[in-house]
Order: sequence, then structure tokens, then C-alpha cells
Amino acid sequence: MSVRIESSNEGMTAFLMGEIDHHTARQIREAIDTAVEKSKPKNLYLDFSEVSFMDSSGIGLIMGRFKLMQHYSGKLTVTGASERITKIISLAGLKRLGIFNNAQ
Amino acid sequence: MSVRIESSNEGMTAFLMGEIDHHTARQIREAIDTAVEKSKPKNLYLDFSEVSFMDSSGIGLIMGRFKLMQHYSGKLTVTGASERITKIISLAGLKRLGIFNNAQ
Amino acid sequence: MKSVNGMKVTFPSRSSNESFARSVVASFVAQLDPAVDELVDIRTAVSEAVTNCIVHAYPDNIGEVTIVARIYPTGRVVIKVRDKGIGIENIEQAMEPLFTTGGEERYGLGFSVMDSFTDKLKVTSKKGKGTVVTLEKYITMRQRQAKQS
Amino acid sequence: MKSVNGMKVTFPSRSSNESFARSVVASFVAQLDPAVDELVDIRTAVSEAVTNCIVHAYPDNIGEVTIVARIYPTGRVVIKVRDKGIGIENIEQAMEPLFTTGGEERYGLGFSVMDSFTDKLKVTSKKGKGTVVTLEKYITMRQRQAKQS
Ligand SMILES: Nc1ncnc2c1ncn2[C@@H]1O[C@H](COP(=O)(O)OP(=O)(O)O)[C@@H](O)[C@H]1O
Ligand SMILES: Nc1ncnc2c1ncn2[C@@H]1O[C@H](COP(=O)(O)OP(=O)(O)O)[C@@H](O)[C@H]1O
Repeated sequence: MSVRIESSNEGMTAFLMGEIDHHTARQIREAIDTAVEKSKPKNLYLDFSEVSFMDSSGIGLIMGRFKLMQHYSGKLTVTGASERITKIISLAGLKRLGIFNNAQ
Repeated sequence: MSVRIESSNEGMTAFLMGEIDHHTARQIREAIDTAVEKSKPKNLYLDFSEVSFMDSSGIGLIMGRFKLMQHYSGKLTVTGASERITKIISLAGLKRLGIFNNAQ
Repeated sequence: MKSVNGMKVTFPSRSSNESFARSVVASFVAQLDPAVDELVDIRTAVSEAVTNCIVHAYPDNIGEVTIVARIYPTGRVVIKVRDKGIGIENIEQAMEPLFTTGGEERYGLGFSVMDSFTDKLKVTSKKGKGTVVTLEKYITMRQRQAKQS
Repeated sequence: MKSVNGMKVTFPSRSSNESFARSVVASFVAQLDPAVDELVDIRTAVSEAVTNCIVHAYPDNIGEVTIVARIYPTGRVVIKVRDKGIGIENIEQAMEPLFTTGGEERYGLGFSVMDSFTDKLKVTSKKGKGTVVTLEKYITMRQRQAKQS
């Protein structure tokens, strides 16, 4: 598994691990969505600190979860993104969404 | 460089590093032979402890240095060979030569 | 100018081969002793191009993906990612940021990423015949210093 | 039996490509989640076969080396290393331990290493046409346990 999901009072955290591409994003997405739909947390944290590679499939992954959380009136926060991952996220203009812990 | 050569009273030690294949063996061979021909040590130690990969080109490397040292009436000793490298050396029947520190 | 070294690799358009494609190109480019960042740039651009073959070129079947990489004397690397899939009708539109025909989980940023992580990007395509994406990257020639240290 | 995944890679017979060849096959086989030892066995056997193309098949020129790798459902991996070089006249003799035409620094153990590090070794060759070395290896299917732990 390339994602580990933990829940606490503050919300749900998905720790992403390894390489995020179109292939692995699918598994990660399904695991997160199943968990979110089950417990509908107020906050979802995506933790990128153990991600060693990410291409634009990671953007789809973030945006999809952003919309999912909006749908449940919850909040998405991205944490632990490296410089490299932040660069890809900037390309996407996602910084405007205010979901980045280290970019505000 | 994939070899570091050091001399002391006891003789000359060649610390082999990284992957030994037909490509890298050539450079290693030339470096060792140049040093041996210059200072004609009584003892030559080939240290394999930092070798991460070796194919049969390593056998040629050992045998060639064995003959070179014989020519100068010196002695060759192989040290630090991992289990994997020892396995390849065994295939070659080189153990009979009595040049292995950890095989005697 | 003649290339110094080259390689060609072919594999089926399965998503599990995305990481294989990145590794092959990275292993090949390794002989230039690139900086970590240069290597990740190349891995990322190749990942985008190969993913496009898998997702867009062959939407309903498994087809062949080919990567050709060539190294030139000055540290120039040219990588071609080729498919024989459905092709792109309007290349200019396809290359616009955020344009996608890929549905929910694609974001239309593949070409933008390729463009910003390489020194040159070229796309040629023929409807129903396939697409060739050419990526160029200059690797800083710090080879000798690195070897001596 | 149909293969689950396959790849084909071609490169010139330069000795600097020996490590590239090992990496490509290792990256491809990685999808089976092999044990470290299994992977080194494969890397070693491939290294021998590719070195033979570089040293023996094309002694005086640079020619093409092709590797085809296929994975079958039960964890069987079949790797073919092919050249269009001078060929081998007497295959039986060539495969004998310590037989070499390679001079001082070759030791005639390439085929012995390939044989002992794989589950099956086959050599076909035609004088003046080239050689195909087929290496087979079974990877223990411990995939699911590894993924779950
Ligand atoms: N190899 C290809 N074959 C066919 N169409 C392609 C190919 N590559 C890209 N496209 C088209 O170009 C669009 C934009 O691609 P891109 O910028 O990589 O973003 P994304 O992959 O997220 O859609 C795709 O949605 C697709 O319509
Ligand atoms: N691809 C090849 N093309 C031509 N001759 C080959 C090829 N592979 C092996 N041979 C012949 O078989 C001999 C034995 O090969 P091998 O056991 O690998 O040992 P080595 O490479 O040390 O000579 C070689 O010396 C060469 O004469």
C-alpha cells in the first residue's frame, strides 16, 4: 500500500508514500475516498513528506480530494510537500485554494 | 574512480568500489598494474568490502593480478569478499590458489 | 551532430510500466552523471509523456509505447516518446494548460509539466496514426569534477 | 502461455552500456517484487550475456544488442539477449567452463555463471549471423505477503 490512513479528533490524515503517478494514484484515491465517505471527517490532511516522486497525476489526486471535502463541507489541507512537489503544485495554480500548510 | 590504492610497510592495498564488470574492470586493472609496476610490493591486497556487484570479469581481474604478483615473486591476497562474490570465485575454482583471507 | 550513445525501449501501455519507463530513461542518462534535480526533471517529463500514451493514445486497448533516447557530445539528451494510438487532432489546444479530455482525475497539466521541466518540447501527431513527443534536456557537464572528487 | 508483461530494449555494444542493461532488466523484473538474491542472480546473468555481445560478438566494431524480457503468470521470467555478431561455431565447446577466445582478461566462465544463476539457459547461434542467449528464472511469488506487511 502506498497510503496509510489515520484518524484522530482533529480529523483524518492520509500519509502518502513512495512514487505518485497515474498508476499509483488510483489505489491511493480509492483508499482515501472509501475512508472519507465512511467517516466524513471535518478535516482531511494529505501528508506528502514521504513522497519520493510525483507527476501531474498528483494534482488530480489533490483536486479530487478538495472537491470531495467541499461536498461534505469539510476542509482539505496539504502538508509536508517538498520544494519539488510545491513546484508542480504551483504550476497548477493550486496555491490559490489556500490548502497548503507550508505556503500560507 | 572505482579503486583507491594505499601503500604501507605491509604492502599495497587496492580498495575496489562499486560495480565490477567488463567495463569498470579495465580502469581498475590499469590503475592497479601501474601502481604495482612502479613500487613492486611484496604483498598486494585486493579489498572487496565495498564492491556492490561483480560478474565473471572480476575473476579475470583477480587472476591477472595473481599472475602479475607471481611475476614479481610477490603474494596476492583477496579480502572482504561477500558471500555472493565468494560464490562466483568458487565457480572459478580460485579457492585452490590460497589467496583468500576469509576462505582459509 | 552524431549521438554518442542511444537506446530504444518498447513496452505495452499498462499503467504498471510508468515507473519502469522512468527508471529506464534515468538509468540511461546516469552515464552523464546528472545532478539529482536534472534527473528528477527528466523522470517527471518522461512520466507525463508515457502516461499520456497509456491514458489518451490507447483509451480502450493495450498498445505499444516506444521510447528512444540519444545522448549528444555536449550533454544534450533527446528523448522521443512514441505511440501508435488515436493521435491528437488539435495539438495547440492539447498543449494549453488545463485542457484535458481525460475526465475527473486528469488535470490537463501534463504538457505544462513537460514544458517546464525540459529545455525543449515538440509534439507531432496524426489523427488515427499516433503521436511523438520529443523532450530535450541539457545536462551540465560536471562529469570530470565529480569523478575526481 | 501468454506473457503478462514484456519489454524490448536495444542499444549499441559499448561497454558503458553493461550497467545500463543490468538496470533495465532489474527495473522490469521489480514488478514481481523479487528477493534481493533473485534480483542479483538476474543482474549477474544479464551482465555476462551482454558482455559477451560486446566482447565476442562484435570484436572490432559497434553492433546492436537487444534484450527482450517477458513475465509469465507463475513468476517465470524469460530474458533473451540477442546480437547480430560473428556467431558461435561450436556452442558446446563455448559453454565449457574455462573455454575462452577472449584472451588474458577473460576467464571463460560467463556461461558457467549464467547457468548457475538461472533456472534454464539456452544458446542458439549461427556463424556470421549472431547469437541468442535465453535465460529463464522463476521468481518466488511472495508478492502479496510483502505488500501487506
Ligand atoms: N499521446 C497522446 N495521444 C492522444 N492524445 C493525447 C496524447 N497526449 C496528450 N493528448 C491529449 O492532450 C490533452 C492534454 O494532455 P496533458 O496536457 O498531458 O494533460 P492530461 O494528461 O492531464 O489530460 C489530453 O487530455 C489528450 O486529449
Ligand atoms: N555472443 C557471442 N558471440 C560470439 N561468441 C561468443 C558469444 N558469447 C560467447 N561466445 C564465445 O564463447 C566463449 C565462452 O564464453 P564465456 O563462457 O561467456 O566466457 P568469456 O566471456 O570469459 O570468454 C567466448 O570466449 C566466445 O568465444
